[in-house]
Amino acid sequence: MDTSLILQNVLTPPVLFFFLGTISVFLKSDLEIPAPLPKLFSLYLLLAIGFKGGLELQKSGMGGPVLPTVCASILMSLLIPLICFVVLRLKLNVFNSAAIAAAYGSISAVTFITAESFLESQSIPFDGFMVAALAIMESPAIIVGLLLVKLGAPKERPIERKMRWKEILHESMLNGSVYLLLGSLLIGLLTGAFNPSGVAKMQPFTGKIFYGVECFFLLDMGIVAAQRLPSLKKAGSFLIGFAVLMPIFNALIGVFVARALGLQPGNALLFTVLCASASYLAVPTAMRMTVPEAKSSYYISTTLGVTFPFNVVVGIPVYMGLVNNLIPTPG
Amino acid sequence: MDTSLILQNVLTPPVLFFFLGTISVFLKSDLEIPAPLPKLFSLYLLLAIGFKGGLELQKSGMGGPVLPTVCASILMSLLIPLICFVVLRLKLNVFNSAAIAAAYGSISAVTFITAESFLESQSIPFDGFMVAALAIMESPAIIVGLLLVKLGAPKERPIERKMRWKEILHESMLNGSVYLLLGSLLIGLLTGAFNPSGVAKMQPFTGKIFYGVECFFLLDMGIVAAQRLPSLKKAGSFLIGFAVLMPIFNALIGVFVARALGLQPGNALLFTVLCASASYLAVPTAMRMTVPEAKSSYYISTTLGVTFPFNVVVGIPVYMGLVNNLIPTPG
Amino acid sequence: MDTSLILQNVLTPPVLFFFLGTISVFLKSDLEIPAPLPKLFSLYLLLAIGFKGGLELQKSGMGGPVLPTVCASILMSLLIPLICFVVLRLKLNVFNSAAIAAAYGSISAVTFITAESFLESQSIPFDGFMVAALAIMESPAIIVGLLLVKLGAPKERPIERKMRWKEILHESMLNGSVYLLLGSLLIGLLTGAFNPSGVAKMQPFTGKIFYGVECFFLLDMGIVAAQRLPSLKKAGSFLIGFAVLMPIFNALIGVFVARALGLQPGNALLFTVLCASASYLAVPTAMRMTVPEAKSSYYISTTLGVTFPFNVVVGIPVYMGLVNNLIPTPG
Amino acid sequence: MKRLDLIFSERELDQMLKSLEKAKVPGYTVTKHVTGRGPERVVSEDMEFTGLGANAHVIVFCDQALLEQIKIYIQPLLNYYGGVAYVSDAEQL
Amino acid sequence: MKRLDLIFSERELDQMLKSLEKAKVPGYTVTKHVTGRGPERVVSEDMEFTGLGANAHVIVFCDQALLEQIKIYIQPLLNYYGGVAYVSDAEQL
Amino acid sequence: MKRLDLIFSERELDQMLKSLEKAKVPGYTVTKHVTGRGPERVVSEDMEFTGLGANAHVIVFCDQALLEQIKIYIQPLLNYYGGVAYVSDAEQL
Ligand SMILES: Nc1ncnc2c1ncn2[C@@H]1O[C@H](COP(=O)(O)O)[C@@H](O)[C@H]1O
Ligand SMILES: Nc1ncnc2c1ncn2[C@@H]1O[C@H](COP(=O)(O)O)[C@@H](O)[C@H]1O
Ligand SMILES: Nc1ncnc2c1ncn2[C@@H]1O[C@H](COP(=O)(O)O)[C@@H](O)[C@H]1O
Ligand code: NA
Ligand code: NA
Ligand code: NA
Repeated sequence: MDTSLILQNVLTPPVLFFFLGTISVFLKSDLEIPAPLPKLFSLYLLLAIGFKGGLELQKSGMGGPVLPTVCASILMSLLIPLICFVVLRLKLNVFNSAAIAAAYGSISAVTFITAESFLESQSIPFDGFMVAALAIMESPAIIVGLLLVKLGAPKERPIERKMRWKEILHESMLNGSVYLLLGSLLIGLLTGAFNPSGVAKMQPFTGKIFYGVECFFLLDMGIVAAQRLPSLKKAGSFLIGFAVLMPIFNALIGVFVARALGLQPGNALLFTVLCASASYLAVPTAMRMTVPEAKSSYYISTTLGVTFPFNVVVGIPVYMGLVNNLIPTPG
Repeated sequence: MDTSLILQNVLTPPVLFFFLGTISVFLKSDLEIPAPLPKLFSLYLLLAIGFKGGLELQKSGMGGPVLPTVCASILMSLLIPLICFVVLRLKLNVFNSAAIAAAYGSISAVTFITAESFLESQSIPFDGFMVAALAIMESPAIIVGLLLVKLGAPKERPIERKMRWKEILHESMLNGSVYLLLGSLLIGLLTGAFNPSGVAKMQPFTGKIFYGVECFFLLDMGIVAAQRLPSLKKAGSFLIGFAVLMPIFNALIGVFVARALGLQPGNALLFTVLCASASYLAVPTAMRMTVPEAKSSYYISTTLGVTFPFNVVVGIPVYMGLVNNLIPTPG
Repeated sequence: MDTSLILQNVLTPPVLFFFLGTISVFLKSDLEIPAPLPKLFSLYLLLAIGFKGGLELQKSGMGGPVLPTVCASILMSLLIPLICFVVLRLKLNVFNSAAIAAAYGSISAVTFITAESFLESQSIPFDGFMVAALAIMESPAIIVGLLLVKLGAPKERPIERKMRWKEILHESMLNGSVYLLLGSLLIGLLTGAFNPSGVAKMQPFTGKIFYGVECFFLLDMGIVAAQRLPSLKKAGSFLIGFAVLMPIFNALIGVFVARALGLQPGNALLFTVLCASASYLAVPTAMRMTVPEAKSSYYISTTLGVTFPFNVVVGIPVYMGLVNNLIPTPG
Repeated sequence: MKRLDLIFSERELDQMLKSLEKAKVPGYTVTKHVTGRGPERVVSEDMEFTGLGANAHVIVFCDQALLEQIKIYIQPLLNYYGGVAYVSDAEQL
Repeated sequence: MKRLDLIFSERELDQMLKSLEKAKVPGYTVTKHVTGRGPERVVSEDMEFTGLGANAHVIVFCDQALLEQIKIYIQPLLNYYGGVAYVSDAEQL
Repeated sequence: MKRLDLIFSERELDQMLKSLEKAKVPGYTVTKHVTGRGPERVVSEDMEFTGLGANAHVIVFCDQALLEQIKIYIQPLLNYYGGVAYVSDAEQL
């Protein structure tokens, strides 16, 4: 493991602000970013990465590695929850297992952004089309999760709780954050194609101040993540272990798939991070609606309280090390 | 009608984000921009257009077309509510007619901004002093509306509801959004005159990120406008028709006045848009205080649910077509 | 007194927006910046000045005037509350006197920022390390204030209200705004040292849009300050006089200390402003927790309702005049 | 003792509080940004957007005797602008 | 008259209001962003962050007779998703 | 059953909730950002600005028997920092 990479990652403003947030909770400072300010930041970040991704996608087109990568992304977001489910069933009931599995099959946009910032600070190039993979990986895992409930616990549910497919598709595809990301992607695409002057005028907002807002948001993420720790203790050591080891395992699969796809190192890292990250925005809302039997504290504490901090601080540089070691650099 | 202009308008980021918001409501996505974030955007936009308008006004001075345009603006904001009132009285009582008439006599700052963005994307020049017309057209219609109530329904009101003139002037001139716009205009003027270094330092905030915030706000406007539709159905087809045809009629008057004033095409469009747009910020608050008999769902649904979307999507390019056809280009 | 300096100060955007806010209250406009938007601005400003200060500190190092200035700052924040306490005891009880004294010993970050903007508009250079003095002066006065209560009213407090030192240190050092400022300072230092590319990427957020956000925030400060006036009347003329004269007196001490330290005019002004300003963010929260006997309306109305406006509008240019007259310019 | 619950548009909050002060209430508690539906009006969150404001919910704990007094002061406001007022029993803990 | 206090997750607010409308309540008042703890769940402010939303507190003033009707419509929702419902006496001012 | 309404400064919310937990309440509901006036203090929205925070309104539905217990735990807090506590009747729907 490349400890110098970890150190370099830790010394970037986003990660430092994340620590600042975490430490404030441990020291019982009353630093607080009151609602709905975190929502402002997360809406902004989704809008901005979507828009920028759309622009890049418009530039790059759908040729080259784009289509294979997107297909592989979908496959991964179907496969990972199945693996997670099998592991989780060792200790948890069907409902909790399915909900957590869905969260790990889906992705975390903020982890993705932090990985992009890491790549930039390392001057490693990456492609904008990876945002399409990000957008496309949000939903499928939700459907897998619900299928798992349907198949795994057919008798335990009273009749009125029968799945309504329309509702499920709705929750998975039209969740606010999925919708905003996809919509902004599309707008970016259209603007790039038809309104170049609009692109330049958006740039100060979606481009220039992005990094600062990211830092501000990570400050809040640090606070929120640290606040989840008490309910983690209740969840027990099995889940804590799961929340650290599963991302590493998923990342490993991710690296090999990235290698098979022939992705450049930067894109390979982003793909790996998508596999390793877990959703705490889109999935919890979908699960609350469709699997209310699952304990929300389980899937929120693992994803937000353990996996997110782990990925942002240690995971990203470690995965970079994996990419560097396992993928032969071209030329 | 120039459909290519409409298409070009539709493919700009502000209008695309507006659609994104509207569609989210139709698809029942749970995308939401929670209060008070929309307030943040609207305060920002008012502050920024005021400040920039003040700077421009300071540069241009009060000579040339400035004074005649401002005078014509005041006249229009007195005339339009009278015409609207006559039309509305065909179906509605005095209170509702007066309140809606006041809204259509006043203006919508966001429609104005979108028109400016449209002009910029078409590379058509326009002058900053039009912001003065914007600011000055907010209030007079409110007073006309209240006069109409006073004259039209003298006996229907119990004694304690008698108009207090002080209150009315207060509501019309010191409404938060009117006040902020006028105040920022004045600050822009003073800064431009006495503190040039302050101008440069404000520019990244009031200038650079403006377009992005506008898009963000239009996303919310799309949501809010679409949410008004159910209460529109209750309002009935007369009001829906009014909310589409009246702006066109007002725009027509506006174009001819602009022609008489000898305005350049860009300024002519902005003037026309001011005539065609209707207020959903300043006027509703004033009407709620002074004409509580009027149904707020009427004047909010028509202005916000129909006229605003119509103007932003179809109206602006159509009015541009009118300007191009009806005003002979100089030279 | 240099009235032209006062005029130049008054005609900068931050001060003009402050006036706009104040006047809106007097005219009873319903302009409102709803919670938690002011919190957003204040968090942003603290984060940004901390980060920028850290960068500058990293560049300048701890040599030259840095260490003496920091030491003098600590001394001033211990000395000033003692003087204030003696004056306040003439009319007020121990609890109120101690709480107000603590507020005047501590500092106001927004006053500091406004002074920086004033210096920039006058093209007078100043050093980033002064932010370290700002950060370091927030807390000591809180401890002095609590000591004064402990010593001054040992018998008036029931046993259960005995001071818990841990709690006091906690309140003084880990107050949200103190923590954010210090933390951002540290992050700025680390980023400057280890991640130069991060510095450039933060710049649009922490640097470029700063001035505009400052103006927006001062608009709100104007509203809040003016709203405090009614409760000021209850506080009486002694406190109003104190809130104007004490800052001037503290500024005078400050100028002489700055002269003794051999500070350049810009830094001298900032040091003086730190001495003259009073805290309305960190201190009130600490006092509410530890001296609930003190009337919060006293220490909020004086600092926010009188001293802050006085410093921002009149104080800063007057102190600049003092600096110019009392400190011999080098060379 | 009694508990009085008042719900009405935020835009009249200042006037209502002034009336309560005139009636010499011992105290009150205000929750803003409250939405709802009455017999005539729907107050939704986008009202805040247009500046109309949502509803305010005011609670007053006071003696039975004061209720009559309060009623005199606030009834005209409720009649003119709309809003509801309900009373329940309460006692200090 | 009666006062009904309903507290449940914001995510079910729309469904709950629809049920109340079906029961023909004369009106209701909604406070959002409310947090709390029940026998099983803690609803904290960071729930809003994840999009789950906090709790909503709905108050309905209505006649005793309507309560049975309301109960029929909302009990399934409370059972499925959780939440509490309490009734007290109230009278119009 | 009983309904307990507690209103006090947000800054003591954590302490208050801990005390309620010690008294083993079955649940509670919290509304923050509430303003008001008591016999001594006015709590306005600009309090939030200075970081003091506004008031919190805590509702507890519980059995009569628990009230004595709750009182023991929270009375010292109310005495030291201020705040009010009122009890009314309530029954489950
Ligand atoms: N029966 C009711 N129960 C609860 N809240 C009500 C009721 N009727 C009216 N309200 C509230 O009072 C506000 C104003 O009522 P109104 O002026 O009658 O529309 C409504 O927006 C509701 O928030
Ligand atoms: N005994 C109680 N007193 C006050 N509020 C309660 C009580 N029990 C539950 N609640 C509220 O109802 C919400 C949902 O309850 P539950 O579904 O049982 O977790 C909780 O988050 C609390 O806000
Ligand atoms: N009589 C009352 N009715 C309603 N709320 C009250 C009453 N008295 C006090 N309060 C609330 O309790 C808070 C704290 O009260 P106090 O500590 O007495 O100032 C006040 O800010 C009000 O929100
Ligand atoms: Na994943
Ligand atoms: Na108009
Ligand atoms: Na000071």
